[in-house]
Amino acid sequence: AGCGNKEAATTGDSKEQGDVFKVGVLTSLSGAEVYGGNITKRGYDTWADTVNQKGGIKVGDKQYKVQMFYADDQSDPASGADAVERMITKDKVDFILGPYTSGVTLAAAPICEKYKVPMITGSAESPMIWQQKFKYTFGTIPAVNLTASYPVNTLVSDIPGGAKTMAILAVNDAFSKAVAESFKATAEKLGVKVVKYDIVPAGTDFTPLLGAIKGLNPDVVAVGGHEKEHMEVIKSAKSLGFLPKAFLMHYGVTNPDFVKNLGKDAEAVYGASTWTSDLDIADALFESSKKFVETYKTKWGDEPDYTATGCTVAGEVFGAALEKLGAKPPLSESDREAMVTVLEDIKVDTLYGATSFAKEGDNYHNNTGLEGLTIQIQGGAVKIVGPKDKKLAEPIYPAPAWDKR
Amino acid sequence: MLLSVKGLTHYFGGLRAVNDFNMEIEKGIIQGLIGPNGAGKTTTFNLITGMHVPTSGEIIFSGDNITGKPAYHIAGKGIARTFQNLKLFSRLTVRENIRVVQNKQGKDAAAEEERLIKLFELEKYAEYRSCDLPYGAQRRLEIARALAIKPKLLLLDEPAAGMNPSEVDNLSELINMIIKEFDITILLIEHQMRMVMKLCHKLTVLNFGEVIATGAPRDILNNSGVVEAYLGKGGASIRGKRSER
Amino acid sequence: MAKGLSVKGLKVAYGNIEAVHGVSFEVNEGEIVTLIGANGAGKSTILRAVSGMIPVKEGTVILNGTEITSWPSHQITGLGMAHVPEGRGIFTRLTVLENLLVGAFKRKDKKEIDGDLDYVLGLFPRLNERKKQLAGTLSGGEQQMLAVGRALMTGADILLLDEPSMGLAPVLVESIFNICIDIAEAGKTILLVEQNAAMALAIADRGYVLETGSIAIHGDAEYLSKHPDVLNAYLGGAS
Amino acid sequence: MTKNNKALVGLLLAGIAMLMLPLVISSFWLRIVTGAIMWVGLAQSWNMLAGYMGYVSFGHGAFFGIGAYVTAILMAKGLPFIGALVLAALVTALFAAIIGQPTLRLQGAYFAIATWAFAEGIRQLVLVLPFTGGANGMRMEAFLNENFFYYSMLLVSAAAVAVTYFLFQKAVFGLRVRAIREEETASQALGLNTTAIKVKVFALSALFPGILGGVYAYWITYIHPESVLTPLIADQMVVMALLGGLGTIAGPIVGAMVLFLGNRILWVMFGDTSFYLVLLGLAIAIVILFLPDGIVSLFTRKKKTGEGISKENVRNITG
Amino acid sequence: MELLIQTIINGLLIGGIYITISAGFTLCFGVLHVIDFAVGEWVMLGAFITFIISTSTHIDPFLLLPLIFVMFFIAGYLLQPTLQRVITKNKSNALLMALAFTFGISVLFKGAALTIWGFNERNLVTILSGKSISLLGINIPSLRLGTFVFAIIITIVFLWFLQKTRFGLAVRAAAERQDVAGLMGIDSNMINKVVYAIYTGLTACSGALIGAIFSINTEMGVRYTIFAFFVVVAGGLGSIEGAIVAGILLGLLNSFISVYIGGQYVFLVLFLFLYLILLAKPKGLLGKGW
Ligand SMILES: Nc1ncnc2c1ncn2[C@@H]1O[C@H](COP(=O)(O)OP(=O)(O)OP(=O)(O)O)[C@@H](O)[C@H]1O
Ligand SMILES: Nc1ncnc2c1ncn2[C@@H]1O[C@H](COP(=O)(O)OP(=O)(O)OP(=O)(O)O)[C@@H](O)[C@H]1O
Ligand SMILES: CC(C)C[C@H](N)C(=O)O
Ligand SMILES: [Mg+2]
Ligand SMILES: [Mg+2]
Repeated sequence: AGCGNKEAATTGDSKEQGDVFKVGVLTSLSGAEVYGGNITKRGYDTWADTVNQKGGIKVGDKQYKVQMFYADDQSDPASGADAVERMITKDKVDFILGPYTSGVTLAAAPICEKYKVPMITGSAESPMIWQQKFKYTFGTIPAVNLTASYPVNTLVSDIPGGAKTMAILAVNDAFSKAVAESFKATAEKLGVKVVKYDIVPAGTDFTPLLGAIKGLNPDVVAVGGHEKEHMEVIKSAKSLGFLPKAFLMHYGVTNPDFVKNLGKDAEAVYGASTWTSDLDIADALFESSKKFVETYKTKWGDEPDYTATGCTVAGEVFGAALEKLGAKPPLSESDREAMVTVLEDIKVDTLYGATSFAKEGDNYHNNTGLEGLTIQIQGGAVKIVGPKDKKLAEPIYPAPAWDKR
Repeated sequence: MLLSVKGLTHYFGGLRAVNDFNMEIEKGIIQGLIGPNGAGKTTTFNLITGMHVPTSGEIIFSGDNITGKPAYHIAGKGIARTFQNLKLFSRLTVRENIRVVQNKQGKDAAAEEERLIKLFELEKYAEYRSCDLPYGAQRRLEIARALAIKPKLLLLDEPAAGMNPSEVDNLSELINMIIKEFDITILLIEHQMRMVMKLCHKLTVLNFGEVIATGAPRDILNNSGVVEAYLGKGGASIRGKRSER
Repeated sequence: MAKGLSVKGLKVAYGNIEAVHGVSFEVNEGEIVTLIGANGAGKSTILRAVSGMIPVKEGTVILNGTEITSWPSHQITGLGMAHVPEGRGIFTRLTVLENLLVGAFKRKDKKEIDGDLDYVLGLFPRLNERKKQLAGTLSGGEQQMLAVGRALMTGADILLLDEPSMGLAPVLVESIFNICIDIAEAGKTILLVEQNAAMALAIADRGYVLETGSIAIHGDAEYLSKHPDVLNAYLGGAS
Repeated sequence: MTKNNKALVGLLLAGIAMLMLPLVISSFWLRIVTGAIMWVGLAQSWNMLAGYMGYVSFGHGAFFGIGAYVTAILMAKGLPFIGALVLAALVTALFAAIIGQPTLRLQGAYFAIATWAFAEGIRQLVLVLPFTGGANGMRMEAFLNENFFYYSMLLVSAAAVAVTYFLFQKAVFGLRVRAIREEETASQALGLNTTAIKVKVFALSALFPGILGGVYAYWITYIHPESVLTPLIADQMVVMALLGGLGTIAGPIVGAMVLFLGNRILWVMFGDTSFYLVLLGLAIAIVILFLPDGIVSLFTRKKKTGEGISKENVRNITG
Repeated sequence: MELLIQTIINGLLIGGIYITISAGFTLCFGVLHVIDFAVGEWVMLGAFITFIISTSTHIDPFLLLPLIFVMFFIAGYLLQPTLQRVITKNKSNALLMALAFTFGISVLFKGAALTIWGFNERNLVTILSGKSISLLGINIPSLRLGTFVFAIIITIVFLWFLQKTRFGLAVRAAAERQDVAGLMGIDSNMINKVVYAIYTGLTACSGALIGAIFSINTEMGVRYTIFAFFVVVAGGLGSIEGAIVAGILLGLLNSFISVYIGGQYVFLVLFLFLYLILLAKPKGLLGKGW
């Protein structure tokens, strides 16, 4: 590693060429998306450390450890492209664990095409990525438009006397907007009246908007955004003395910081996810998702959310593909090409659930094996409350008053 | 008439700085504009050159009505000026200060540039940045720069301020020479009577924005109103500390 | 030497260029001393160095027995020195009245400040009319009055005046010089830089003639005003 | 004269070296250098306006973004790259001329913030317009030829530098621009149509960023408001030009190279931590603290002591 | 009707937040003439330090404000001479170079905060958090009201200090010409340090309040830099009265656009507005800026 890249903590001493799989990790370690960038990094590191602890990825009769190479995309697509180029040409990585944001993914993917290096992102979830049909890019998290419909379904159809009206707010970024669009489409399909729909630029103060929404008195206030905006919406609403029957959000609610910072105010907030730490799913590497949660928690102090887990699973999928492929490091160009075929056909049962990638259509190379989950914060924890056949707790609706928690 | 100003009035907010000002300037002479501090002399210059738009009144230059026209347009018509608080292009050299305002470039312009530098005794500073020149040289440069646009009318705002009597005399000679060499007309604001008397063919006296006298320098010198408002008793009134001892 | 200003071997440079090359002079208490010289001779530079506006390269400046060489100007002011700088240096965004009050910043004697204010506004009725006007919109001459008035407000014992008559109408030039005499008679000390050398020498006790950064001639005012070189170079010949 | 010849030979050699570069460095470093060269062009364009005319713009990132978006939109409509780029360049410059007219009446910090406000306005507009892809941005068919982009960026940035040199340093036009910087009222009073000159300079200083934005879009293949319309672009132009030396031709070149390559080198070395930001920020602050006239003053100053200081010398160098 | 009043109140209170960030900033500009690029980072640091002290001592952030002010006052007082060195060392572009210097400082602060405190979101809880005063169906969020009061108090104190006190007069004189101010006995170096220190102290306090109202993270600076610039410039650089007017106007605009035009356009309209204000009022809304 000529450029002074640090190895993952438990990589051990296997440094010789051909002894290890070199893995490039591209994510946002500075800039606007530093939060999620670090969450993804934790997910990837959890995989690498565990694999290495277990002796490595098994290829044929030998085990190969993985060596991680990190590059910060500075939350900027151009820097992301530079970073991929660097990891591929200088560090000679065998494959890449993809970026946190969809924007960087879109700029990095062409470079992967150019060098024929496969990339799996454990986090990017803009549907736009999959419409581009990049041959070498895969994703373990289903695109938002596939997951956001679940909680709306739960709120409207599963709960007796469910929601009739909904106000939708979102931040104008690719991810959050897609969430809002999906909320809206599902709601309208189910006959819910959308009383307000507003996609606001990042950095907006939500108070005036919530003041207006309060007057409309909707059953549900649905928000597309990130942990920061979600926190602000709750704080604003509370300070206006406003409480709809339910708050619905997407990514960010499952983020430990959400509950940690809001405490009781976070109670009863709905969210969408594909995975929670409550699930108990068998896994080859960690034995079970419960064990994974434990490992993660001892390592980082927080519970993993579905993004971190998606990232760990991205690593597992690569591992599974390599075992199947049976190619030794370093991977040749034809190995890598073959790997794409393996990935396209792969079906692995991971701690995330059944994972497989679409071979065609608008979700090309996205993980379509998974179903969405409706989650709700109950007693400070993320509980699965829908869909019916998967729920582990009863949904609370309407939410208890601010001062009755 | 090269320039005629009719009923010029200008207000700054509620303050009337120039009031129904009338003046005519014949071609080829040096006309003086004098008056107490704050009388409105500089303001008049600003109005003529288009830096302010007058509240009312008319300015006719060479038969054109230039009232309210943009400054660069008026300069193009042939009116150049200097400023009471020097406004040189500080970080440009002396040579560049002249070159930059010449409207045609080329051999002739280069020759003209040389000539101005020589005439104004700026040779040894030619490559200096203008802000590094001694004050007197800066004053000369301002005049040279104004001449570089080949004006028909040159407005000088206190060109001799901060000069000692010998320097004032030198400058007076220079201005006398300019009027011959360049075929122009000059309107001069100056408080140094030594220069005014030496140069001006005609004087206009301003007080509180209004003309209080106009005529030949000699007559003005004896006008009691002007003496009281502006001239005072001359050095004679100074008690002279030294002689008292 | 007890009271007054004494400068020895003063050298001042702008960057690498030395503008004043070892100048010595003194101004005794109650004296008016004038510094004359052509444009660019270094007069203003000397005043700036004395009052701490620019650093001294070499030499000493002693005020009332205290060495103040290269002190920051606000400390020098505290010892009772005021400087009307070249180019007036009025505070354009303050009103006329505020400018005058800034002059009295260091003073605590409220009553006397009021007295001085009346005095200054009486000296320059124009300023009295324009008390509330922003100083930046004053005419050139009005600004000059303000600069002198502000220096008077400092209540300093020693004044450095850099061309106080510049840009003033003849009638006001007279009053400025008369004011100088009044001040000196009140026991204060004046170092006067003037282009109007004839008038300056008329009111001064002594004078120094500066040529390109060095003192060429010095002596009492009468001597200088008759000195042929001075006559020729600074008084415009025999006038 | 010999000095001039030496400089010319030096320039020629540097030029040849630049042309040969792709043969000798790795594709990764070629990418980095391509980025650095792009920033040279951007910083130099900003320098035309701020360094020579004294108008500090915080909104020049907008022109980069406009160039990028127009190129992307036209290419999506089926135009070939070159055609789209030419049109984008024209649109950007025209746009700048129109917006410049009123904006350039403002002075100092007000101008700076007005340009910034207008740039932010553009970003917000792109977010809501129907044909820009909004927050999703736009993706273009990838053309993965590193050399092509290297030479394109080199060409455009070299043109920006050449224009600065010939128009702003050598021609009377440049003198007039500098006269405006020094004394705008006096320039007017002496016959310069300052409004016309200012608008021309503004349009010119927007033209190159517009073109560079277009090339960038095609190079990176994906643009969105956060990448091509972020205020950070203008901020970096400003800091690069100032770091190198404002109002000089070498300043923005050196500043852009140092800051961009410095960022990338620190990033390569400390890329997995945010610590590189600490070093980067510290480096910027320290350079400015000790070289307040920019990095190029380091070289001019050396020259001065070497030749002994006469009054003239000092003036020539700083002038 | 209720909505209208609620919208006005929300707007005024947002205005209060903006004024808190800008009051010190505009004073700093008015005296030092430097645009401090790191203004957002002072906000961020203030928020973080308050969070850390408040969570470890369990003292309410409001009670910590004096301490925060003092801490950051000292920090600014110590940093200013370095900034001053940049200003005085450079001849032709001093203020621009100072700006670039503060850009470096802002990168440094951001990097340091990220390295030390990591990327997590924080939430600062105060005694007023989540509370509101309700009157005839209108809700006034207490925390925001507290911030508004804070903003009004500091701006009034500033105005009084600058316009009515001897020292304030000295500050205004030094703001214009430090050399001549020196001749009047004014120690402008000291004034510079004190003004900068007041600015950093106040801005840090505003960070504590903002952190309580919104949330705290290392990237939060950028968002507030934007508002600080907006208010300070629209109000007229260096004009405190202007900042009050601009802050309130910005807050009201923000609130009204959100409610009556659509949140989607909030910044588009705001920036357009700022641009038009500048074209119409080139020295700020009250025409009193530098
Ligand atoms: N922008 C302005 N706002 C308000 N008043 C102004 C403005 N400019 C000038 N004045 C006032 O208008 C009057 C005329 O000023 P002007 O500069 O024309 O005087 P002047 O005759 O040139 O005096 P001086 O001989 O002292 O230079 C003065 O009383 C001045 O205070
Ligand atoms: N800020 C400065 N930077 C560089 N050189 C300067 C500066 N100020 C003055 N000089 C130079 O120092 C020398 C002395 O200037 P100074 O202003 O002291 O002269 P002066 O005697 O006051 O002249 P004047 O009668 O014009 O006021 C001159 O050569 C001048 O060019
Ligand atoms: C939450 C987002 C900023 C990240 C998201 N996973 C994406 O697709 O970009
Ligand atoms: Mg005048
Ligand atoms: Mg002088």
